[in-house]
Amino acid sequence: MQMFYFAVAMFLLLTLIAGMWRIMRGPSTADRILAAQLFSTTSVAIILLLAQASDNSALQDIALVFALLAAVTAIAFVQRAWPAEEADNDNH
Amino acid sequence: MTIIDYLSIILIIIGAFFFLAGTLGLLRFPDIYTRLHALTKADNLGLGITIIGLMLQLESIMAVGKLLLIWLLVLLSGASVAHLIAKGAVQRKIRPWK
Amino acid sequence: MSPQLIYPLIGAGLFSLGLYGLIVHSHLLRKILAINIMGSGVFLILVALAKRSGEMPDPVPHAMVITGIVVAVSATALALAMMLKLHTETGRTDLPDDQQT
Amino acid sequence: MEISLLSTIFDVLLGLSLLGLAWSALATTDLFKAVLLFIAFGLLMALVWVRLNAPDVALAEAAIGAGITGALMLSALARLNSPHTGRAIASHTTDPEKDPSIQWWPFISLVLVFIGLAYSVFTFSPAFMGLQPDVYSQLVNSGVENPVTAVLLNFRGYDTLLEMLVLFVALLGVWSLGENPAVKTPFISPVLDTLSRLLTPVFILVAAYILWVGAHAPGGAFQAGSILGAAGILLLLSGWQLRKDTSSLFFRVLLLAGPLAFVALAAITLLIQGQLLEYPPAQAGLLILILETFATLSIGVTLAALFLGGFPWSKNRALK
Repeated sequence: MQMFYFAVAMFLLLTLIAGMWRIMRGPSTADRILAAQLFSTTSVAIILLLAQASDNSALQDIALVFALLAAVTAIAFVQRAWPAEEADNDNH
Repeated sequence: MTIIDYLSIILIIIGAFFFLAGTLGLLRFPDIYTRLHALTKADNLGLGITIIGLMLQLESIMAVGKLLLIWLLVLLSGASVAHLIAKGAVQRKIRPWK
Repeated sequence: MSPQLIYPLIGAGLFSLGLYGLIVHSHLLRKILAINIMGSGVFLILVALAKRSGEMPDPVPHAMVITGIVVAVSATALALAMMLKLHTETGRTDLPDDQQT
Repeated sequence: MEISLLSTIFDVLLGLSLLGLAWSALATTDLFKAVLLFIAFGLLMALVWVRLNAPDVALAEAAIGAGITGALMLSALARLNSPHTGRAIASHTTDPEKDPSIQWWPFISLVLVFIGLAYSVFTFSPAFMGLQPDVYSQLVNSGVENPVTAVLLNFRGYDTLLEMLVLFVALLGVWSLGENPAVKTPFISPVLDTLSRLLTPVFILVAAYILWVGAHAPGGAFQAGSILGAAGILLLLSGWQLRKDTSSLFFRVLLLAGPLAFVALAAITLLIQGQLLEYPPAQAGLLILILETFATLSIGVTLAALFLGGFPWSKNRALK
């Protein structure tokens, strides 16, 4: 079982690394924030799986703090840092 | 391995699949609205299913409640952030993909 | 390779990267980011070396790093405030060169 | 595959993505992108602390990296671009004078620095106990069961005392730079309003839980204080304001509660025990809990005030 949890955590880490591409590329600032949001949700899952793999229930508290604070960065972006006009340069 | 173990393995694999779907959506979908939808729906569901899979392995009620709280918090903030970003994008007249 | 070796190497890499960024960039926000990355490298080396004592890591470096993280965030806040003050006073976001003044 | 091989691959991947994030955060010309890459870097750091058996550090990094640093930097970036300064928006989100080519002299000397650091890391002896046996042998006298809390609040209590003062001095520095900027908060969406109303009690509850659990499991004053600070930032972002007639005294007392409690206890222990911050083992647990409670409140209020970024009780503002 321990092996299995670890393998899934690794798989999630890989999807997270793939999500880094969206932060790099954008194109809009909001897209980058979305990718950061993906980082925090996936990290919650990775930490919970690692907690189960190492049988250390204290790690669940870290996931709890992550989940609690997931929204703060995105809200700071929406309320403060989002430019009022943004070039619509999505070229899909 | 008991039946419970198999059940949680299946659930966690389904959860990981939803995470993969969410990431693929974030990478492949053409505009911010569709990406928002991929991310907040697929990832929150994936986390939920993973958490149910993990809950089956826990002994104490306290820990089960903690995992449930984690999921609820992620759902709450995910939904609110999705709304705020979509609304902001509409206000900034970012065109939806056609 | 054990985590005791991988992470100190990564930490050394982060420290060098941050120091490079601190030297070559003139924009103050980028300097602040670079200092934070350097700090993370140092924390990483400290905590990774604390793991050498086995299953129960040495708690003293952990305590140092926790205080370090909180001090780093407050120093970052102060540095950002000074950068913004410089920007509202002079309109620039970098420090003047000695030759120019 | 063995579990050790799998975990090694995990560590290498995590470490390389940290380096990649740090590199691109420093290399990009788009400041917004740089800040976001740095936030993602902080999130991954929390995973590293989990891997390194440092859950206390992971908790602090989760609270600060995920919540506070990001909000601080994003709001500083927004003020850098704000139209009040009379500059066009685009001119400061990118850094035009950045030359994309590598500057060779710094680069070569930093490669040498890296080689030196890596060499010294490799030559450390692989097994070294450090202060770990001393801490664990004295843990019974410390009043708590979590060794990190014991080090922070008992064995090295004066470090924490001085650290509280560092926080306070940083806040004084920010205040000395002027009053807090008038942020024109945009329309507060009812969704955000409801979210902040729902989350604030949970924030306070979790902070109290982390503070309490710090006695025997990962947690403690710094982590709980950071969570409180994040709650304050969330409230400020959702447009909450102090009422004009609110006395500033309450907040000033909260800001100073932690350092004052520390200094008072230091003075008392110096008089009674003859040693600075040396608690009698029987009462140590209670004393640490009291200290941590005051420290948590002070750290939370200080972090929120740092986010506000200026002296909040200016006289001319109050007259308006």
